[in-house]
Amino acid sequence: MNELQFLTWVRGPGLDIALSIFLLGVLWRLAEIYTLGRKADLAAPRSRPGASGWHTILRRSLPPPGMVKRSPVSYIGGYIFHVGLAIIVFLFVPHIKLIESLTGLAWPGLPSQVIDAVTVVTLAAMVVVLVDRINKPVKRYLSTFEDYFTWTLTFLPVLTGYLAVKHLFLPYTTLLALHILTAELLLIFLPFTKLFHAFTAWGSRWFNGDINAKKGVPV
Amino acid sequence: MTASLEKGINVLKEVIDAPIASFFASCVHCGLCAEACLFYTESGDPKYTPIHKLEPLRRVYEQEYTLLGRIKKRLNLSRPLTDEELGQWRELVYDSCTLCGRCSLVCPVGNDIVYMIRRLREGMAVAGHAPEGVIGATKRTVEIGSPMGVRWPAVAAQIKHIEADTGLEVPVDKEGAEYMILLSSMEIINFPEYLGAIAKIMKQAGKTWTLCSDAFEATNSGIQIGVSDIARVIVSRIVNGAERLKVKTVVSPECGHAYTALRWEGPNLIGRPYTFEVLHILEVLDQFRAQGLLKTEGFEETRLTFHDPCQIVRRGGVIEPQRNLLKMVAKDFVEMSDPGKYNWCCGGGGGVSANEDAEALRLIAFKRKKAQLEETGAKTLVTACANCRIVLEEGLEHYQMDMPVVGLTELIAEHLVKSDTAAKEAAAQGA
Amino acid sequence: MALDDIPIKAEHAAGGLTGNAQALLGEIAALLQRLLATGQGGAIDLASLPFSPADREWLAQRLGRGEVEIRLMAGGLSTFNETACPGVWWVSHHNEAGVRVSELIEVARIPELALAHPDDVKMGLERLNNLLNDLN
Amino acid sequence: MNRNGNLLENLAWQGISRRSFLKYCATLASLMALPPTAGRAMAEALARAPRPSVIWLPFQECTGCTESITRSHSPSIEGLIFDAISLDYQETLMAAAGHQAEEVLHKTVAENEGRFVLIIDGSVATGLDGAYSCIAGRSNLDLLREVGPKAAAIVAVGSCAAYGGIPKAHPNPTGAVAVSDIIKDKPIVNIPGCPPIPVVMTGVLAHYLTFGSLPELDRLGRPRAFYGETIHDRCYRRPFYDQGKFAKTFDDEGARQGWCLFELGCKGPVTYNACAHVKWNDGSSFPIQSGHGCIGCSEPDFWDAGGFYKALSMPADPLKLVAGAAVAGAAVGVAVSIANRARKGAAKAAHETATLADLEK
Repeated sequence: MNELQFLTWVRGPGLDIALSIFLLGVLWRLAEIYTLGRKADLAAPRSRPGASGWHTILRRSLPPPGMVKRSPVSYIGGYIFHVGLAIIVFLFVPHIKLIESLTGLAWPGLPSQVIDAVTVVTLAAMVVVLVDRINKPVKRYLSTFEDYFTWTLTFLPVLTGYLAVKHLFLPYTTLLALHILTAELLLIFLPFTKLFHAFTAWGSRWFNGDINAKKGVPV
Repeated sequence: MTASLEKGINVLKEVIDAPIASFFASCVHCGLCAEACLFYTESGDPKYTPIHKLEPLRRVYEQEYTLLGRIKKRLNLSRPLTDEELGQWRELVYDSCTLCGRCSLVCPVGNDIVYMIRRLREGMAVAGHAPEGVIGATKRTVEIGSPMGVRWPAVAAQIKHIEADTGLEVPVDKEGAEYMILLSSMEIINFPEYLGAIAKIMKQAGKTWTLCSDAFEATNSGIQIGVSDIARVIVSRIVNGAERLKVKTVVSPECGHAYTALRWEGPNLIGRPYTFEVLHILEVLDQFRAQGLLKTEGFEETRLTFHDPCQIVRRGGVIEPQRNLLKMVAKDFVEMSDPGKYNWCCGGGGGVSANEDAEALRLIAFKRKKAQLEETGAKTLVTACANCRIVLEEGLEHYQMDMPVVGLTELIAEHLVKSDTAAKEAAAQGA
Repeated sequence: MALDDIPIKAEHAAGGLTGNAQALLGEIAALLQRLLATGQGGAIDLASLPFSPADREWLAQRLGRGEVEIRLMAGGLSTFNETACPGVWWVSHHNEAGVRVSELIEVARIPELALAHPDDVKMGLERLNNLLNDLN
Repeated sequence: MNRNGNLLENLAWQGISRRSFLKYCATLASLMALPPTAGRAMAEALARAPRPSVIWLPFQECTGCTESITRSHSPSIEGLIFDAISLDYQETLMAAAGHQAEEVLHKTVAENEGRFVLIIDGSVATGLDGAYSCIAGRSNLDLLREVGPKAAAIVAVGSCAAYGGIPKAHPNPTGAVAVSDIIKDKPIVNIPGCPPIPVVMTGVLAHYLTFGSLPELDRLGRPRAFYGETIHDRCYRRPFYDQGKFAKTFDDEGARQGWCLFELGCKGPVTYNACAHVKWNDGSSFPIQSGHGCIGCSEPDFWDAGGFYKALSMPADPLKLVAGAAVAGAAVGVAVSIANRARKGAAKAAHETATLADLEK
């Protein structure tokens, strides 16, 4: 298989397989998780402005007081790489084009110099959070194979995408194919690893907010 | 005795619900919950990371309620939970967790960790892995009526003293009273001033109230040990008493988990909403204040600070009343760092204070409160939970800090205007 | 219809500087120094590196115009324009159709192509001698 | 034409001056990414070069490559390079035909064994023993197997000879393959493109004549000088790509403004060729400049690379499995959900009200 055939495969059957597994996994996992049900809370609720599941979905995106100081790398590194990933994935024009071809939805993208800069920063932030995971006793203690595996799954598409755009180490065609392949691996594993938090974090925040909103505590 | 691993796992299978599934699916092992937990921050030992304390529950969830987990179990790729492992987790689930819920407030993916710990305890307890001290307290509550073994005659004796001291009546089993007052056995033994304070305040407010001779104890060890079936038995006494006396409002005393048990868990334990309202005493006092029924005179001159009891504030939603009330009687009230819903636990909630195994760790964890107190420069510490109060006093003594700990209700009672002045004022208002 | 009538106007990206033009200035300076020291100059092919129209404009402006302009008509027009830095020549080769086929910066006292080759000088001499002979 | 004299004398005889030739060599050197000063060396070497014999064999081809070569710069200064060689066999161009032509071929091969340059355009049909494409009753495959090993070097001109090209496109009924799939032990230069740029070919020949060797090749056997960079890298519309300005249709404002054609399926980013800077038709334009995206014709299997008008980041094929997967995912979800509820129900049914006795073993 030459590189253009490799590229055509990952753009064709590979993408089909990856998206299928992704979609299958997401629907399966969402059903598995959210159909477990929960008991209605019979206690008379107390209401307080700002206390609701929806408020918590938004509020949890901001660090609670004092926490940034306690764990600066988690917050700053975490923000940078999450925001960076969102920018790269959703505001790089070729990606928008892909989403448009799959869903019909499109929006304006950012200049590629901006995407380049964001990518470098994102990669750096990801390396920093990895080092933090290895260095920090709590994170090291909690970490399993899955944590390092999912880090790699997330890091590789960003790295290969950057190398492809910058024509480093390998021919562009090969790198583009590797980029798409690694992104497909990410899609395949996302529903079955902690990466699924991309979907469930919103539900978790809502539950937490809702449970505590009944007590009138804006969490 | 009949505790068993099977019972424990069966109970865990019962309590796992959609929120728990969502929480486990969302955890990214970021470790931020550790930074919110005083057992980790003060000991530096990563095993106290809150989410790690839930490992047994997570494994049951994965093996029972996820397809991949069940396949892994079938293929022997994952080990079933053993009794021994559950035993090892006792220290993490009971000794080093006060159910304070601070971790639930910082988790960036939104996991309500304390919600899960409370449910993990259901399984741990019936598997026979609750700490001895907490089992003892639970037994005494069910068999005698109070975790500290206090029976009605002891209360009756207190009532006599108080009536003699204050010249006020302490009504008992008075049907149709507006408020039914509950006590915690800690108050009956250590802080009898509380009941006197209630008598004075009710008198001034002109409200009818009563004690209930077969439901005077508000505390509920069933909640702390984590067995809903037992908690239901205990809370039913109060519900039955309140319904028998047809009171409008049941007042939870200065005790944190009693409030959680009665206010938030109770209706769910008995499976129906209450026919009465439940308020914390601070809420009642704040209502009186707002209605002008609570009149105080004079001010505390020394610098005061307030310790927010977790179950009343973060886990209970009573946040402003204590501040409104303190302003009535304190000239120099300073907030601790991280006040209100972000407060740090005293280190003795959730059954930890009844658990001798946890004592050493609890004193280490107290370093957080010590630092907070030193930072305020306060001379007196006010709180609104008898359990916090005992734990704080022990901690202060251990670290040789000279600082009196006062209950907020008593503090208010001390500053009530004397009855004749009150009468004058009332007359003046009438004119 | 002339090419210019087609309504496609390529606007050039704002700025559009790649930074290569600036790097070239340093290289030209090095070549000039070598020319002074050893008599041997050199050339830089502007087509061989990523060079935007803006880069070209930038470089041309910085180098400026000197006193000498040489036009060579050989298989199309070639121009050798001395820049404001004597010894640095801006060389453009066009084909017969007038399309620019290459562009160089040459560092030399006189551009190589402008010099007459000894063989060609010989031919010139021959031609002159023939002329003289014819006249005699 | 005096084919035996010195090249420069020949040129002078045609009214082409030394300076014209030097200028041409300088341009050629520049195109081949040789140092600008190499032009002079090249000119000197070319002037003295021996005249190697060249045989041009057409296989499964469309003659587009020949058309392209013969349409190089007027008045064909490249053509003069051909004056430097002895093009002994080229079916389309040669005057001889039939048996005469065949004789020339075999005579040239025999007389120049190990010294001639073999140029091939078109792919090699291997199906039915090569019967899909024959010359004079012999299959291309057979001819290549005979002549190939006797050449000094082989130049595979066009994507068909280099990679199999359009004949090899799915489903490849003739079993078309590249020259390099048949001949393994000769130096082969691939000059892909459909057709390739004329000057690339003359450049390779000039290099061979000047230095007596083939130019530096990349992994795919292409001269690095011409195929070292992608169309995208050297495209004058690249700044628009970087700014995120794209034509969305062939007649929108973006197209009129000359914005990037990526979204219209341009394969410039994955196509290694010199079109964007060498250009076509005497350097006047190239496809993107005339408003159409690059179709990647100089890349292996470009015909099967997912469609000319699909952006590179778009799926190459229609997604066939996704809908089924969604249904399967929902089905698994429902099944797991039912099983979970049953399990939880069973656990609840098995609940024994906990008493104090259940707190201890």
